[in-house]
Amino acid sequence: MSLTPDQVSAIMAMLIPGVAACLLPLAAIDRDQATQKWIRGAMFFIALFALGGCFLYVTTLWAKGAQPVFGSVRFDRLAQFATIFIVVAAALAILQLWDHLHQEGWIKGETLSLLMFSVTGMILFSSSTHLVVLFLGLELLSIPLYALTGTLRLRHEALEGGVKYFITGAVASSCFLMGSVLLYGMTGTLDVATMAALLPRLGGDPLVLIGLALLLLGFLFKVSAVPFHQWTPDVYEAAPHPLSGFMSVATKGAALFALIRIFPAALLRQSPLLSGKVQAALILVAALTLILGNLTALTQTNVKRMLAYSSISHAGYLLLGLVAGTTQAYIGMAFYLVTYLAMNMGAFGILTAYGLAGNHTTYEDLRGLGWKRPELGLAAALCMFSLAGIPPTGGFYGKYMIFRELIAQDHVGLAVLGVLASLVSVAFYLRVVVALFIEKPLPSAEKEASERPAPVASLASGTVLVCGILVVVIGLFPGFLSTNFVQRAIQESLNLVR
Amino acid sequence: MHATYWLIPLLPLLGAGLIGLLGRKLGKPTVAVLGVGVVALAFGLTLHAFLAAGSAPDHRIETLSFTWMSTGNLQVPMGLVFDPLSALMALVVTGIGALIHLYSVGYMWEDEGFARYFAYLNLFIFFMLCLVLGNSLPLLFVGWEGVGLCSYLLIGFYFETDYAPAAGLKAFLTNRVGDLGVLIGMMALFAHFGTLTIANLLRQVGHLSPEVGFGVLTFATLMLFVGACGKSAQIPLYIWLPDAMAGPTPVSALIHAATMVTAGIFMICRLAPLFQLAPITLTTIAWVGGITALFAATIGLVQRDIKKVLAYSTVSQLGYMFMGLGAGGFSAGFFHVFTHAWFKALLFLGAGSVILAMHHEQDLFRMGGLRSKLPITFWTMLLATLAIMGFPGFSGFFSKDEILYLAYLKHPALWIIGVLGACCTSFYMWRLMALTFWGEPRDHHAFEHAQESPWTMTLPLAVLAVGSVLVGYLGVPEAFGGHFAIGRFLEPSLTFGQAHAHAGHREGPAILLALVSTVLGLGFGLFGFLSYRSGLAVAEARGARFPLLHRILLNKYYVDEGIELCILGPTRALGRFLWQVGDVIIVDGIGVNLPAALTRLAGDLVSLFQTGRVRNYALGMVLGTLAILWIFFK
Amino acid sequence: MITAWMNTHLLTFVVFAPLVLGLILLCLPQKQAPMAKLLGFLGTTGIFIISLIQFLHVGSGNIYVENAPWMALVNIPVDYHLTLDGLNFWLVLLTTFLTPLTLLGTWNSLKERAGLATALFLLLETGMLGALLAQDLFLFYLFWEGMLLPMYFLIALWGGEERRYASLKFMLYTLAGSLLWLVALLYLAGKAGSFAPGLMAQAALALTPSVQGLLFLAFALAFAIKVPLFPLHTWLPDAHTEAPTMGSVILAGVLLKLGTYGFLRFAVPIFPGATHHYAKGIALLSVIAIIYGALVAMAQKDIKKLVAYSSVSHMGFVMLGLASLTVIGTQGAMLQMLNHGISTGALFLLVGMLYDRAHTRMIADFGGIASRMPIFTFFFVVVTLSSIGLPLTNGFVGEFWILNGMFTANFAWAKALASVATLGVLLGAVYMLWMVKRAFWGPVNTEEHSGTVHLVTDLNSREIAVLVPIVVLIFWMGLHPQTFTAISERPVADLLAPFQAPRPAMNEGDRPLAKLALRPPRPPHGVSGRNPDTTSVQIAEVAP
Amino acid sequence: MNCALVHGSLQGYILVALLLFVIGLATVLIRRSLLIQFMGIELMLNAANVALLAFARYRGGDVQGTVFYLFIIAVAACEAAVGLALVVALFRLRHTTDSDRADALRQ
Repeated sequence: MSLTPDQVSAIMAMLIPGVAACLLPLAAIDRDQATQKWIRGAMFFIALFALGGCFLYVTTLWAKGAQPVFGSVRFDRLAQFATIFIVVAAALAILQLWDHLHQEGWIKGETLSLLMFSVTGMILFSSSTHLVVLFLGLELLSIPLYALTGTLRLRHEALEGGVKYFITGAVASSCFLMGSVLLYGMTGTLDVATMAALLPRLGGDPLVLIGLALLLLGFLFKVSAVPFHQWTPDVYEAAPHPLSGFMSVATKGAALFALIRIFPAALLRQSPLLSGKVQAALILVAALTLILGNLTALTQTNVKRMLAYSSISHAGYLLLGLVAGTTQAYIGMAFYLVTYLAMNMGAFGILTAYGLAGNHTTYEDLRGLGWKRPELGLAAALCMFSLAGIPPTGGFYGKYMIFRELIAQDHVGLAVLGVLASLVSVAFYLRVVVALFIEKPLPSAEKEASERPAPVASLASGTVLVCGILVVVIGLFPGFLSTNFVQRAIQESLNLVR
Repeated sequence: MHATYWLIPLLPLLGAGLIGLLGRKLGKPTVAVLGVGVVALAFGLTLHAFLAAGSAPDHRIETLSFTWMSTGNLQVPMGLVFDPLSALMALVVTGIGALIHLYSVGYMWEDEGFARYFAYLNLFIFFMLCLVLGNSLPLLFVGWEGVGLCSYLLIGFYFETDYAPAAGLKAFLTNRVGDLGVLIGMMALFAHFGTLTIANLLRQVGHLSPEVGFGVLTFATLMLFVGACGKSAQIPLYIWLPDAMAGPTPVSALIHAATMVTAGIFMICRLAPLFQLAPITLTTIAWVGGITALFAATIGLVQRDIKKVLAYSTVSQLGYMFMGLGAGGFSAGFFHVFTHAWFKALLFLGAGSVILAMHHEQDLFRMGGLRSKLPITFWTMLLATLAIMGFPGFSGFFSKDEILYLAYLKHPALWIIGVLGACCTSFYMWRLMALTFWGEPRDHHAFEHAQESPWTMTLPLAVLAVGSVLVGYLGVPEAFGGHFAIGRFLEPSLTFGQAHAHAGHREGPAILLALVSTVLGLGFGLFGFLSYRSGLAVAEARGARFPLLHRILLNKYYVDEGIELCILGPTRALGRFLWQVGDVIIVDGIGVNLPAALTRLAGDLVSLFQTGRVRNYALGMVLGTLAILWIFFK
Repeated sequence: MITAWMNTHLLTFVVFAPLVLGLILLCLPQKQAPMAKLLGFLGTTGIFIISLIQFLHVGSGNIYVENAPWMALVNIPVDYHLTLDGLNFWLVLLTTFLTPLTLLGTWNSLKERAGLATALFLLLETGMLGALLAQDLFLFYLFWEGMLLPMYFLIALWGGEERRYASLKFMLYTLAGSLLWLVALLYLAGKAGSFAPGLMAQAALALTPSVQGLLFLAFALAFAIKVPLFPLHTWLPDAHTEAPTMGSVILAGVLLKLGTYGFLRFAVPIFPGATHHYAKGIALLSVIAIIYGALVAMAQKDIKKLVAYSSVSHMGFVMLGLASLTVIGTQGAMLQMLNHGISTGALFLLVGMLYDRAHTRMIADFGGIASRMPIFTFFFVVVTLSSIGLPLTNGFVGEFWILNGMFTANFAWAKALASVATLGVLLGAVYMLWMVKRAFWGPVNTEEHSGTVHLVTDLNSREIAVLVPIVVLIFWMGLHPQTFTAISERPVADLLAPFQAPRPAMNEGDRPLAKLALRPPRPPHGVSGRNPDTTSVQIAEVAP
Repeated sequence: MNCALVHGSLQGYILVALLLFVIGLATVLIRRSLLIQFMGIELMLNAANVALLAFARYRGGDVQGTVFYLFIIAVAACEAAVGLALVVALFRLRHTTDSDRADALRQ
C-alpha cells in the first residue's frame, strides 16, 4: 500500500525526529564513550538538524494552513502548535546539554537518541485521539525518559531517580491502559471521537467512571499534578539539568495539549454529567496542586527541587484553565505554556550556564554569581519574575488570561486561591534573585572558583539569554502571540475534533 | 497711597532677609543701621496710616488685598486693615519695637550672633504686624504662629547651651497647643459663617443676638480663647513664659512683655462683637484672667531671678487684661495692654541694663546698692515701678483701676482677687527694687565693675519712662472726671457698628473702690520695700516661719513637675508602647510575620509527605485516584 | 516632523523617554558610572523641562489625551489610553521634577554600581509616570506593578543592614494588595467588558451594594497599602529606613501618592455609593494614622525612621481630605500630596546628606549640628517648618484645607474627627522640633562614636543647588497655592458632585445607587456642605 | 456490578482482570524489593490484557482490541528492558534491591 501525500504530511513531523533517533546511535557506534570532538559534534548536529527540519516543516504547514489527517493522527493546528512547542523545548535542551554533558564529562551517543524518541512520542501523544495511539505515544515518550533520568550513571541519585520514575511511571501508564481498556469495553471503540457519541447513553456506569478516573490519572501523572506529583522533584533532581527542564516543559506541555484535545474537546463534549464530575475532580486536584506545590517549594534548599515544585504549582495554574473550561481559557493555557517554556528552560538553563554541575545546585552555590556575568543574571532574574507572574513579564499574562476566565465562570474563590498561591511563590522565586545578586559568595566557593577555570557554557548562556529576551518580548507584545498563533491553534483545531 | 502701607510689614521682612542672608558680610554697624532702620521706617509709615485711618470715614482703611487661598467656598484674602485698634497696636509694635531694636544694638554688641539676632528680631516684627493688621483670621493666624516661631528662635538664641533650646521648644509647643484652639475655632466659624474674612464675619455677627446656652459661637470663642491662653500665658498654658527668660533680655522686653504676649488680648478685641455674643465665654475669660493674675503674682513674691520676677509679673498683668475683657471692658483690657507695654518693657530693659552691669548676673540676692552706680537705670525703673503698682497719676493706675472697677461690676469676688493681686504686685516690685538698688552690695567684685550702659540703651529707657508716666492720661476713666478717651477712640473697631459697646450699667462706688485698692497697693509696696531694704535677713526669717508655703511658692506650685508627670511622660511612654507593641508586635508580628511563619511551617509539614520511598509515591497516586473516584460516584 | 510627533505623542514621550534612557545606561559598562550619572541627570532634566513647557498649555484648558486600542486578551479590549488632566497634572510634574533633583542630590552617596542605580531609577520614573497618566485600568495595573521591580532592586541592592527583609516585605506587602485587587479588577472588567473606568462605573451600578462594597474594598486595599493607611503601614518604615537616599526620596515623594491618587482617580468615581458608605471608616482610619504615626515617630531613635513615620502621619492627612468628600478637603489633599512630596522628599535628601558625612542617623549620636553646619541647619529647619505646617509654608495650606473640608463634611462625627485630627498638627511639631532640639541645638556632642564630630564640611554648592528650588517651592506653595490647585478645582468638583446632596437611596440596602453617578456635576461653590446643622440632620438617614 | 453490558461469561473475565490489577497494584504498594514491584507492574499490564481480550472476544473478535493487545505486549517488553537495566545498574551501585533504601532523594 502507498500513502497519500496528505497522510505522509500528517506523520512527517514525527518521522523526522524518529529517523534521527535511529541514526544517532550509529554516530557513536565505534566506541562507548564518544570522546572525539567531531563525533560529538556530529551527533548534536544531527539532532539539531532533525529538530530544525521538523520545525521548518511544521511552520510551513502552519503557514499553508493545512491540517492533514492520517487515520487517527490529526495533525491539526493544535498538534502543529504542540509540535513546535516540543521541538523548541528539545532544541533548547540539546543546546544546554552540550555544555552540561561536558561539565559532567559524560558524553553518550544514546542520550540524544533517547531524547529524539521521546520527542517523537510527545508529538504522537499530543496529536491523536485514538486510545491505542495515545498509549503508544505515552510509552514512547516515557520509556526514553526513564532511561534519560538515569543517564549519568556515575551519580547513584541518577539511577535512583530513574528507578523511581520508572516504577511510578509504569504504574501510571498501566492505569491509563486499564482505563482505556475499560472504556473500550463499555463502548466498543477505541477512537475517542466515536466514543464520545456513545458515552451519554451509558450515563454514570461504574466501569465508565473507573475507566475515566484511570485515564485521567495517566494524564495528571504526566502533568505532575498533586497527588500524582511525588516523582517530579526526585526525578528532576536526578536528571541532567537540561533534561529536567525539557521534562518539566515538554512533557507537561504534551500532556496538557492531549488533555485539552481528549477530555473537554472530544470525550466529554456530549455528556454534561461526566464533564461535571471531571470538572469537580479537576477543581480538587488543581487546588491541591497549587497549595502543596507552592508551600513545598518554599522550604527547598536545592534550586532544582525548588524548580520542580514550582513546575508542579504551574501545573496547578494550568489546570485552573481546564477548570474554567472555555475556549478562551484554553487559549490562556496555551499562551501560558509558551511563556512557561521560555521561563522554565531559562531557569534550568542558568544552572548549566553558571556551570553548576552535579549536586552543586543549592542557593549557596548561586551566591553572588549574578555579578560574575550580569547579562546572564539579569536574564535569570527576568525568568524568575516571570515565573512569579510579575508584570511586565510574560508570566503575568498567562495567569491573567486563566484567572480572567476562571472569574468569568464564577470560580472567584479559586482565583483568590490562585493569586494567594502566586503571592507565596514570589517569596521563593525572589530567593534565587537574592542569592544571585544580593548575597556575597561564600569564601570557600570563592576559593574553589579561583582554582578551577571559569566554566565556558556559551551555548547554554545563549539559550538563557534567548529565554530572558523571549520572556520580556512576550510581556511587551502579548497580543501578537495570542491573536496570531494561540487563538488560531485552539479555535481552528478543536472544532475539527468530531 | 494705601498700597505703600504694604511696606509696613514688608520692610522688616526685607531687613530680616538681607541681614539673614548676608549678615556676616555686612558687618555689625550696617546690620545695626539696617535692623533698626527698617523698624523705624515702618513706625513712620504706621503713624501715617494711623492718622489716615483716624480721618477716614468709619475710621477704617483697607489696603488692596489679593487672594491667598481659594477653593470651594473657602476664599481667604490677604490684605491689611487699619482701624483704631490695629493701627494703635501696630504703633506700639513698631514704636516700642524700634526702641528695643536700638537698645539691642548696645546690649548684643559683643555677641557674635549679632546679625542672626537682628534677623530674628526683624522677622518677629514682620509676623507681629501680620497678626495685628491682617484682614482675615488665617492671616492673623500666620502672624500668630510666626511670632511663636520667632519667639522659639529667640528664646533658643544661645543654641549651644542646654537650657535655651529646651525653653524655646517648651514655648513653641505650649503655644502650639493654643494654636490648635485657634485652628478649631476658625474651622467652626467657617463651617458656621462660610467666611473667614474678619470684616464679613463681624458683619454677619452683627445681626445675631447673644447666644443662650452652649452653642456654636460659645464653642468657637472658647476655642479661640484657648489660643489666647497659649499666646498670652494664662492658666494653664502660662508655663512657657517664665522659661522664655532664657532668651536675651531685650527679647523678653519686646516679645514676652510688650507685644507678642498681648496678642491673645488683641485677638479677642479684634473679634469683640463675636465674643459679646458668648456670655459663657466672657465669664470664663474673666475668671481665668483673675485667677491667673493672683496666682502668678504669688509666685512672683519669692523668685530670686530678676527676670523671673518680671516674667511672673507679666503673666499676672496679662491676667488683669483678660479679667477686663471678660468683664466686658474690651477697651479697658486693651488700654492696659497699651500702658503695660510701656512700663513692662521699661522694667525689662532696666533689668537688662542691670544684668549687663553685673556681668550677666541675674540673681537678686547677689545684687544690691546699685542706686549710685546706675542712676539712669534706677530712676527710670523707679517710674516704671510706680506705674505698674498703680501709683495715682501713673499710667498703670488708670488702666488697672478701670479693669478692677469693671471686675467689681462683673462679680465682687473678681474685684477682691484683683486687689489681692495688686497688693502682691507692688510687694514684689518693691522687693525687686530694694534688693537691686538699695542695701549693701552682696557681690562686691561685680559691684566694683558695674557701670551705666551706653546711650543706645539708656535712651530707650528714658523714652519709655516718659511713656509709662504719661500714656495713662489717654484713658482717664469717667470716675475721675475723664472721658476714657481711648475707649471712645477704639469704639469703631470694638463694636463694629453695633450698639452694645460697654457692658451694661455703670453704677457702683468707683471712687471708693479705687481708693481701697490704691491704699492697699501702696501699703504692700511699702511693706515689701521695708522688709528688703536692709538685706535678706527679715525675708529669710519670714520664709522660715511659713516653710511649706515658702517652698510651694519657690517651686511655682510644682506645676511643671505635675505636667511632666501627667502629660509629657505618659505621652512619650505611649509613643514607645505604640511602636514596640503596636507596630512591632501586633501589626508587624501578628499581622505580617506570623502568617509568613505559618506558611513556612505548613511548607515544612507538607514536605514530610515526600518520604523518598517509591512505594509511598505509588500510594499517593492510588489515594488520589480513590479521591477522584469518590467524587465521581458522589 | 519630530515636533509634529511630539505634539501628538507628548505623553508617550514623557513616559517612555526615561525607560529608553535607562536601558541605554543599563548597557553602559560599570566603570562608566560618572558618565551614566551625568547622562541620567541631563536626560531627566531635559524631560522635566519639556514636560513643564509643554504641559503649561494645559493651564489654558486643553487636555492631552492619547488613546489607541492596544490589544484584546480573552475578549476584553485593552486601550493604550494616557490622559493628562487636572487630577494628575502637578503630580506628573512633581515626578519629572523630583527625579533629576534626587539624582543630583545623591550624586556621591552611592559608592558602587551607581550607574546601575541610575538606570533603575529611570525605569522607576517610567513606571510612576505611566501609572499617573494611565486611564485604562489594565494599563494602570501594568505600570503600577512595573514600579515594583526597580524599587525592589534599589532597596535590595543598595539598602542597609536589613535590606533583604525590608525589600521582600515591600514586595510581598504591595503584591498582596494588588493581587487581590486584580481579582476584583478582572471581575468588574468581565462585567463591563472593558477596562475603561467609565464603563466599569456603569457596570458597577448594576451590582448589588454588597458586591460593590467588596469590590471597593479590594480596590481600597491595594491603594491603602500604597498610601500607606494604618494599619497597613508597617512596610513603610522598614523600606524607608533600609532604602538608599534616592529610593526613600522618590518613595516618599511620588510612590505613596499613587495610592491616594488611585483612590481619587478610580475608586471614588467607579464606586460612588460604596465610597460614601465607607468614607467614615476611611476617615477614622486616617485620623488614627495621623495620631498613631506621630506618636510612634516621637519614639524613634533613628532620624530617617522618624521621617518615615511622619510620612504615615502626613499621608493620613491626605486620606482624611479625600474621605471628607468635600471640594475643600479634596483640594487640600491634592495640595498636601505635593507638599508631602516636596517636604518629606527634601527631608530624606537632607538626612542622606547628613548620613553621607557622619555615617550614622541615630539622634543620640548628634547634638550641636548647628554649630558645625549652619547652612545645613538653616535648610533643615526651613523644611521642618514646612513639614509641621507653619503658615506661609506649603504644609499649612494643605492641612488647613483638609481640616476645614473634614469639618464641613456631611456625615456624623466629621467635626469631632477634624478636631481630633488637629492633634496631628501639634504632635508633628513635637516630634520634629524635639528631634531638631536633640540633634541640632545644644553643645557639640563629643563622645566616642559621635556623629557630630565627623561633620567637618558644610553643604557644598551642589547640595545647596538641590535645596534652593525646594525652599522656593515651599514658600510659593504656601503663598499662592492656586498655582497648584486651580487646575484641579473643576475636575474635583465634578468628581464629588454625586456626594453633595441628601441621598435617601442609601437606606434601602439593595437599591443600586444609580442616582449617585448620574447626578449632574455642580459648580465648585456651594458644593461642600454649607450648613452643618442641616447636614447633620441628613446623616441620620444617610447612615446605613 | 450492576451494569447492563457486563453479563454471563464476560463478567468472570472482568472480575479476574480487575482482581489481577488490584493484586499487581498491591504488590507495588506493599513489597519493597524492586524486582517484585516490577513483577507487580507486569501483572497490572497483563490484567489489562486479559480485560482487553475478553472485551474483544465479547465484541465478536474485534480486531482493534487484538491489535492493541499485541502492541501492549511489545510495549511491556520495552518497559521491561529499560526497567530491568535501571534496576540492575542501581543494584551494582547499592548492592541492594530494597526500594525503601533508595531514598537519597526526598523532601
